[in-house]
Amino acid sequence: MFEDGTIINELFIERLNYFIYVILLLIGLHGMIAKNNLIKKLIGMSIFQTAIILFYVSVGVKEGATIPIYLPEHDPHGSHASHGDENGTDEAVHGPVVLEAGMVKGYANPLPHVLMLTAIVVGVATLGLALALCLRIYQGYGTIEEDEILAKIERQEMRSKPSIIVKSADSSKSKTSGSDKSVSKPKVSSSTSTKRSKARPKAKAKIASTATKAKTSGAKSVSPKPKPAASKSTTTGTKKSPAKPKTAASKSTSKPKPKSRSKPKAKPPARAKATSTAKKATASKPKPRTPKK
Amino acid sequence: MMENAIAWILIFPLFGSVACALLGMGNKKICYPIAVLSMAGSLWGGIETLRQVIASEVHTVSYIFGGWTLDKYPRGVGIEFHADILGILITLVVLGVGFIVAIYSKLPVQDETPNKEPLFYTLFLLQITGLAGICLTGDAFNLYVLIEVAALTGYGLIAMGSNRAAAATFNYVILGTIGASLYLLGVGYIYIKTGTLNMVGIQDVIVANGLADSSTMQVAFVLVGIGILIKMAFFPFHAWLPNAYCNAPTVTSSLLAPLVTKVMIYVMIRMVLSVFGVEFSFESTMWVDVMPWLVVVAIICAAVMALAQREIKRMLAYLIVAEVGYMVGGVWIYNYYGLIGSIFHVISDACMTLCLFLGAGLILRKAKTTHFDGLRGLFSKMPLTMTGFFIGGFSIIGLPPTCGFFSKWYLITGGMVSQRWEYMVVLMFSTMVMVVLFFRLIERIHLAVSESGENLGHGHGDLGLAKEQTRFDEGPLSMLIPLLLAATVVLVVGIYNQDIVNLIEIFLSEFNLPKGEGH
Amino acid sequence: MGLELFNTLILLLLVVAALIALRVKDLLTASVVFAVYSFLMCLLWAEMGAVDVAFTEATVGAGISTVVMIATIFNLKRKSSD
Amino acid sequence: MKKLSLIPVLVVGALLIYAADDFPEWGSPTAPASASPLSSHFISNTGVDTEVPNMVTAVLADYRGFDTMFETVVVFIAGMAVLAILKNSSGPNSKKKNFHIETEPDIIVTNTVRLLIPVIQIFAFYVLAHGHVSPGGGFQGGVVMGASFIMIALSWDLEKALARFPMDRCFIVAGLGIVLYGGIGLLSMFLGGEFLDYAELANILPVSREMARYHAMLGVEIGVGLTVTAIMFALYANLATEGRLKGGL
Repeated sequence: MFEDGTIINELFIERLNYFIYVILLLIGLHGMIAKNNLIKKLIGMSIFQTAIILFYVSVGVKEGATIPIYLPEHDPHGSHASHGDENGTDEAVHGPVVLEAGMVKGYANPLPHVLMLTAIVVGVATLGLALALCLRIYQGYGTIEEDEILAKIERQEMRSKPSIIVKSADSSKSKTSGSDKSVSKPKVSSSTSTKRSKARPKAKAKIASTATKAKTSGAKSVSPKPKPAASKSTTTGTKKSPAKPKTAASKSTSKPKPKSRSKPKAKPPARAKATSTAKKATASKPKPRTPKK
Repeated sequence: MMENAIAWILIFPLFGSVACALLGMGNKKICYPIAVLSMAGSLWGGIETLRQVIASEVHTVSYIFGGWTLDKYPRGVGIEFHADILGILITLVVLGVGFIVAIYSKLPVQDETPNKEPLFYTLFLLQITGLAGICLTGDAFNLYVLIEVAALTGYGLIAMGSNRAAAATFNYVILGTIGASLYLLGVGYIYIKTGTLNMVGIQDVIVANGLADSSTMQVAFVLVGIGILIKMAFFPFHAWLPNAYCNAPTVTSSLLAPLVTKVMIYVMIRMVLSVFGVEFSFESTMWVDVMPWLVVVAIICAAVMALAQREIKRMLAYLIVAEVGYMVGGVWIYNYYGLIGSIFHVISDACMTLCLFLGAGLILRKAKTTHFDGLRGLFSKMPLTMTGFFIGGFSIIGLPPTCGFFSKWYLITGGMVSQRWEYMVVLMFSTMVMVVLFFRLIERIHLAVSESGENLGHGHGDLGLAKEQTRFDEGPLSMLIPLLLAATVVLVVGIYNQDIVNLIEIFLSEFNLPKGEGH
Repeated sequence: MGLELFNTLILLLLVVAALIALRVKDLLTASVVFAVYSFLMCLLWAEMGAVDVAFTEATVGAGISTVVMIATIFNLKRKSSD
Repeated sequence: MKKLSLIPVLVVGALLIYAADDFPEWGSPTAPASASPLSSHFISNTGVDTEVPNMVTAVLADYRGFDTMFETVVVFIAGMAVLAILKNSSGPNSKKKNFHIETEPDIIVTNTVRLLIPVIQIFAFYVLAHGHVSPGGGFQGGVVMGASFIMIALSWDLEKALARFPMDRCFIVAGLGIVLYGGIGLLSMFLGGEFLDYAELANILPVSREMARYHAMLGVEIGVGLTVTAIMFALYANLATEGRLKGGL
């Protein structure tokens, strides 16, 4: 059906709106799926939603019709006023009348417009919420690039693993965190992250500078689960995961623990204080860290 | 008051949430009673509506907002609430789960999201409003708005957790928006062909105009279907679910995990049966041929992933993905018994998932971890919690007399009758996986066996367990009672399964579904 | 006929604006281009007779969305990797 | 990998183009969407049912008023969720505000804004109240109103805007908007109709049933306007300052 010339003709000339709406929708969808920057994803999302709205509005178009507001001759109050002045009969007071079928053709269909008003509102609400999430993510990870966020989350979980394992009194065997992770990773993002990890060397310097930040949040994820055996535990923990650089990681996780243990339900400010000491302790160390993958 | 019971279902939580937002600013403590009371009121409305639905002759209650009644105005002018037996059953599940979680929420909310109680309860109640509305509404576009209400509150509730939760929520936002937008687009395609948005009206126009072969309607079906599948975390689209539910605050995950996916499955059943119609959905599309195989892949992948997890919440999240596969399969094997099984499984899965997540919340509170290695010997420490937790677990496995057994029974019957052997095999396989999962847990929790297989006894004495670990130490009552309540519900639904199945049969009797072999 | 030409022109500009908004590496530029996109959309809808929708899009899409987005980018990094 | 993401995009695209073939003729008045009893009822009977000349407003606030109530709720949720996400959240990576230069607000800008703001706010009221007759309504009016507060924040600073519209008052106003909307619905329910059946308000208002709908719609639009005004400003204030409500753009 696609090679049929008339279809193409129809699509491009008569139904340009439908065609462009598909194009915009695809641009938006591609932006949402493939873009790496979170704000870019949101712009894609907005384009996607606007494209759908364009479709609905196109549905409501009627050839030769005016906007869905009554013309003066149909206006319930306009006619009411003029008639009332002229003869003042009872019928005139009840000015509005049901429009005839011929007149109905003269007005555009109001229903799609109403639906789209609601859709626009929902769109802006989603946008606002997602922007707040971006801010929150930036606070936690110091970046809004999806691959970097995933890398940081991965490192954090690697680091917080030992402290969980030690929860049991005896030393239990460490488990494969890698397989866990690859399973649990969101599909959309995992595709980009594998690609990105090859381009890591360029970003290494950046990681070194942001590593302190990552560490602080790593400590944060540990702190809600305090455990008596914490200080002993970190050493066993680092032993368990061989791929990890020992010195920096063990130091950084063991440092904030005593503080955070003392107040398990510390509020963010208090936690931030605990983490700042960790930053101090590790800031001078060079980071020969490479992603595990 | 009585005739408006169906409206009160939504009015209670709606006004309750606003009251939480307004009054909660002055006094945070007032939010919890408001939430519990409005849930109780809403539950009353639900039960009253169920009574009305059963009492009515056509077994539906139709309520049109704004007084645009059918006798004076065409159908679809106003927005209709169309409660049939299925809708009101699922609504009751939503309200019941909401009520139990509301009771449960007191302490975890205080501890996990300090100073945010008013915000939390506002979003909590609006979430219930959205979900209950989804179950009741009879208008395709209103359904979209309510889906967005439920989704946005869900984003807010999940993102209240850690930074990790925020990152997970962002993925959820993107995928959720794609899903909802595709649904909206599908509704647009329906509208362009039928000119109405009322679900009953759409069905009438499809039948009257013979739209079954229209390519627009076919595409509309695909768009609506994919949108809903994304929202329900069906396997290839499940990416948002595990991370979001694991990192969410306790109460959030125990509210969202039992409800969101199940309600979306209900939406799918509703779309298939009463919007597009049985003939259109099963005869005119290729979904019947394709979906069972996708379900097979979905269940196997989800079960294997669940097996790989070492953390209770994450494991449960993958179990949910597998359970979604069951229910979707039950619909698409296109069989009377399969559908009974699907619908009954929606109900029982909500109950047992609630049970498990409430239990996991208590474990997290007491043991400070939900990682498998932190659970040894917990049974002697908190026997009631663990009993409740494992009643949920047994139900997931499908042991009688829990409700999970009966729903699985119907699903398997459906597979057998329609000769979908692949579906049956995969059900058996995932049951095996769940047996392994839960008995591994039981071993750890009950018998206190260490990783190396060395038996440490029942947690007595000094066999590897410190003194404080063996002390009887249950969680707070405000959390324990809801858990036990949920466990009782699992058993009660199991024992009285015949009554529920009878109701479902009344609902399904008006559809022309094959009861015998083939299709 | 003139109106149709206008319509076509806007539709093509929309595609261009959408592509630029997604391709440009500076987020601030991207959000401003996105505002342009929204405003073009608003013009298109007004031309198609959906005045209320156009009004809403003008206030929300081209107005509030852009302001809120720029306010957020102010707190984030301005450069994007793609 | 980026190529891989093209696959779903292209699949969706092929699907949509495939369906476009079957669409009714562009702009045809006989297309199902335009010729359905629903659409013709809205066009022909809005005047009789509600006496509102703007059909979109009538359909929005009355025929489909239930949708619009939840639309308002969605806006409210967005505000609450943004507050929930950003409250007490400032982490180690919060943007350092050391580049903040203490300058007086620009005199030209502030004076222009001083002149503009009353006009904008009056226009917002006009849009809201005149939505029955001309394009506009509660949502648009609310956004314009909220924009006027954002303008204050942009030209002076956020403190000045917050002094006029403090954050907790924002949420009270937002909540009141929903209470107003739902309250009108509830009131009409107590007067014997269904939820949101505004016609029943004729029992307590000295007008006909149709005009009761007309006036109730105004009340409802005011409710929408209140919520939207407050939340739009709250969104801006929270997002510009990462929830701290200090400094900002």
